[in-house]
Amino acid sequence: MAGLTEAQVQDRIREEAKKALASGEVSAVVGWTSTRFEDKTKPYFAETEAECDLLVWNKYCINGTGKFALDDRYPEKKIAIIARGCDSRALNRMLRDKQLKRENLYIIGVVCDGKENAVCEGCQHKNPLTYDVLIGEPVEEQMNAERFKEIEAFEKLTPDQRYEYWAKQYDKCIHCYACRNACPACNCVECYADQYRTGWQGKAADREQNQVYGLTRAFHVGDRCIECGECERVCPMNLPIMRQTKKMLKDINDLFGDYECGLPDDAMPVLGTYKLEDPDEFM
Amino acid sequence: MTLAKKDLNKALEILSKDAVVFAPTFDMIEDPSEGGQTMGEKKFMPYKEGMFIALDGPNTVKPPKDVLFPNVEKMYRYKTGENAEIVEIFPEDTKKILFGIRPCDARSIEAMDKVFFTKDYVDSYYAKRRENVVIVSMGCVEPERTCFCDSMGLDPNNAPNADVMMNVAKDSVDAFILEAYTDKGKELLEQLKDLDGGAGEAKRDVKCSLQINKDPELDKKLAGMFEHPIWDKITKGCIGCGTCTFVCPTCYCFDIDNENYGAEGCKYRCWDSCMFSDYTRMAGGANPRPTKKERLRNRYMHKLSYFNERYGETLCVGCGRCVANCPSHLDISEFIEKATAADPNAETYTDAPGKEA
Amino acid sequence: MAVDHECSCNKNPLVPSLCKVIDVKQETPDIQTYTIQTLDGKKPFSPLPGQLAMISLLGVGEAMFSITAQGEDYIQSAIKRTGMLTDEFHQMQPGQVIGVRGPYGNHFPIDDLKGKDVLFIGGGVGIAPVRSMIRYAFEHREDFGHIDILYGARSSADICFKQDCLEDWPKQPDTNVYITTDVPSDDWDGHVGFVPPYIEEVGFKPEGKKVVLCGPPIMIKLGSASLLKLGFAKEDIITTLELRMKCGIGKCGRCNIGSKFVCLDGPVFTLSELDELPDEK
Amino acid sequence: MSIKKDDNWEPKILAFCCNWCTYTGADLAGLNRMKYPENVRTIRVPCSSRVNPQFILRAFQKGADGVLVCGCHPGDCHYATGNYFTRRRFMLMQRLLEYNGIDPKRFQAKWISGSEAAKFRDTVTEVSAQIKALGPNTKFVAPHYDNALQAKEGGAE
Repeated sequence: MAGLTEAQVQDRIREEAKKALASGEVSAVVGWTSTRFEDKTKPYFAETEAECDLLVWNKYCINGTGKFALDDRYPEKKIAIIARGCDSRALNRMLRDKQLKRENLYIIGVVCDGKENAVCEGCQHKNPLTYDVLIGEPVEEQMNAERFKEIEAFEKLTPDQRYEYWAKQYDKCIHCYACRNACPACNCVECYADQYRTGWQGKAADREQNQVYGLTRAFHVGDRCIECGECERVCPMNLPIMRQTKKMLKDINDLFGDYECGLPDDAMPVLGTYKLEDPDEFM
Repeated sequence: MTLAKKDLNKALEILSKDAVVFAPTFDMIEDPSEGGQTMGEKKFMPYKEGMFIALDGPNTVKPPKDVLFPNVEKMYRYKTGENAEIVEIFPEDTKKILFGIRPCDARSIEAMDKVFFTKDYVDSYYAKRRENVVIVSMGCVEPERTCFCDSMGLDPNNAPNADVMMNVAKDSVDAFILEAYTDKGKELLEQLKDLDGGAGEAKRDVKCSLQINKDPELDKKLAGMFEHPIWDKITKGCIGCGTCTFVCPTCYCFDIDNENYGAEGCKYRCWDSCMFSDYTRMAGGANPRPTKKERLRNRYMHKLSYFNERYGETLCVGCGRCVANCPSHLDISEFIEKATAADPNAETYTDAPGKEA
Repeated sequence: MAVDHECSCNKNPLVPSLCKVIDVKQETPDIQTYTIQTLDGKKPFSPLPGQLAMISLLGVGEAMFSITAQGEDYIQSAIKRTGMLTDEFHQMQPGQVIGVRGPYGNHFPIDDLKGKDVLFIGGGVGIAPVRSMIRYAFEHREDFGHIDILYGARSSADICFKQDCLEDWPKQPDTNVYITTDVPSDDWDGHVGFVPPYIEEVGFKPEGKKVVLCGPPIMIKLGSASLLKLGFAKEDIITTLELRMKCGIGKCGRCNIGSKFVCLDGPVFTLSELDELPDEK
Repeated sequence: MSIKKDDNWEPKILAFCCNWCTYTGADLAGLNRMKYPENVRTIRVPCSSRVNPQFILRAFQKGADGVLVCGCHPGDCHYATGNYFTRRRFMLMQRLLEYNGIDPKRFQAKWISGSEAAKFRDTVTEVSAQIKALGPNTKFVAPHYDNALQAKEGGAE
């Protein structure tokens, strides 16, 4: 890769993290640190200068960092987030949804070279889109011509095949809500699924309740999905969760024009707005 | 007795004549859009003819606990209104064999037995299922990199509470040595006597890949560390999902809820997770464990300290499932080491080397 | 304060038996007392003072409530309207069929209290569990020394068990009753102020006296601070706790404080016992 | 798996009708003694955009064979813009359900004004006939607990 080596980026991250903490405006820097396994890193809050030296940058930095900005919605100090392209889009998502204030964030953008994560192959935004300081030279972005390839293949099946497939997938779900907790679009103050006394979502992990959960979540985040793939990565039962949300995105692109989320513009989510000239099928 | 590897399916065939045999296998899911089947998760499934049995390799994602303590257990059905009534629902009365569960999972059943059978009340549903279950435990063949059961006081080669213990033979990788530990086990081996290849010696020299440094008195040490600053640090990366609790073989907490069908309904209990906000929230909104820090602390303390105090053993069996599946790659074994090394009276805590206050 | 629970090996402890509500009494705008009998008119079970019952409204849900009183053929529970389930409870009419299981938990240490002076302190609906002990004490009046009852409510309208607090208990021999409300009102000529300062104002003497205390968490906290200031020992202050409970038999996991389960080892603890437990209440 | 076709079978159809138009339209149809299939259950909603996608899912789970959402014509919304949101929402919902195996005829949306009693009758008649042709819905249906119990027998999963 042109520009900085992995080790150089890591040094720069530590340097910027220390600088941020030294400024006194930042309470912690969220990045990645090593684990006992070489091929795994974990999210890490560096709160002292010495802890900044534990931050790492390598191809296994796959956890999203953006969502941690929501841990404290009313912080006394800023929180610094080390953000790859997807993390910056996650932050944009939450800023757009008015869950975060920009002035509470200090974003250390890092140009990403793709990680050991399946979703990175189709990444359209390796450069952070929003940042206070940028590490690395911006690279040329690749449009992913196969963005909806998987969806198109799946659409070709018969309705019964599709239903059977999803029913079996939802049978596996264990209701751990990891997809929700990792998703930057799942940023409601209180999730409908936690308000189970209202009867929206039953607690049993059976097919019926899992279908409600799966489709409700897909529909709720479908028009705000930034395609970071965290939901699929975190799922312990390996459900193809993106196959639902991407279907929503595909239809949105087909019906309402080119659409991508998490960009630093003020575009409303598709379902939060309308156009008079929208197609009408209900006449 | 000695059982040749090639006779494994034959053996399960015999056993499944009068019992449901749960064995580790890979679940397949049809995905015609990607050209056929995709390999699903490894899990315990009822034996069907010709099923591939995966005794070696990594452990199942979900523990076998749902055979004894199902994800959803119907408790009773009821009618409301004028004709109100309550009718208890009993678990099915079929014999089940848990075949090839690892010693860590066998130990987890021992822990669940303590919970559901002791301390004044016997849980009828669990008891009913438990008496019908025969445990055939398989000694670890190749431990995963996340396995640390021997550091938690277990032997990956032997499960003392199993009905039958099964190991690879010392002199042949193509044979298993089966030994009955209980009467139930003897009965089971009796059924397989036609396949017996004679006496043999079991290979019992497997060691866990992860050797961790654990204070033997960690439970007592942790009891004094409730307010320790280490909790702030180690819980920061948690995203608050329930993965660790649902893949844990010893997590037994449940919730009770009902489902209505008009004027009838059914009360069921289902797995619950201490990592959810709803778990301890009371009517009116007060919550004694408001953030992930309190929740994760409670989970770790329960596994490593509270349970020792109440039932005299550690609840973590070192199976490594939570280590392998945590979305944030948090690691209870790492916590055990950190807590072992930590100064229980420290005012501050940092991960940075040489800076321990 | 451990207690032997009846062995329930022969009966499924998680399945309630059907009972009916024979009387509903509106105590305050948001508290109702229900008198509960089995369908054939018997007492569901005989709880000791301070024990709990799991009451379920079929099809809606179930929750743990303290048993505030009992008679020959009934038990009583006072329920405050705080959430969805209790809203539904407040819709109940006499004749309503409910499910009841129990009794659960330990009880007030009757043997320790016998022969001693007792100070009962209640705040809001927290008087409900305390009342079971007060009633026991009055039924066995000769076993106990001097009795003080201090009760605080938000306003005069919110005084629970008005007949008991204002009429019956003050008439009992060797008994003083102190009632206070948080806010003044035209129809209230009694004391106005919060419970903790009132405790200090009355200045109870700690010698030979045990305290039974229940109320909202903040009142328990500040109230016990006031008692400690007056010289009471932690062993002599007995309180009863409430956490979210589901099973009632120490299995489902959620009501733990440290290694203790409130539904099984509690709800009654002395302050010195609570000191041993993690601060997570 | 096949379902035996019962000729006397009548579908259960749930219609969410906007208070300001379709509900009045249905009323008018009744006043005019128009005949339409009685297998339609109407739920009055303040606006078609009040209908949460979860309502539709729940309707199928609880045994509806078809769901119909009816609102005012675009531009005529009592709250000015509600039905524009309905339009986007249910175009996507219909596709998502189809993607999950539900025939798009089982979930339809239509604009019917307060004066279009005949359109209400025709729509309901048509939808009813379409769903009758499709047969009972078997997808997303929650099993009754007795069945659930039997299905669970055999242990794990």
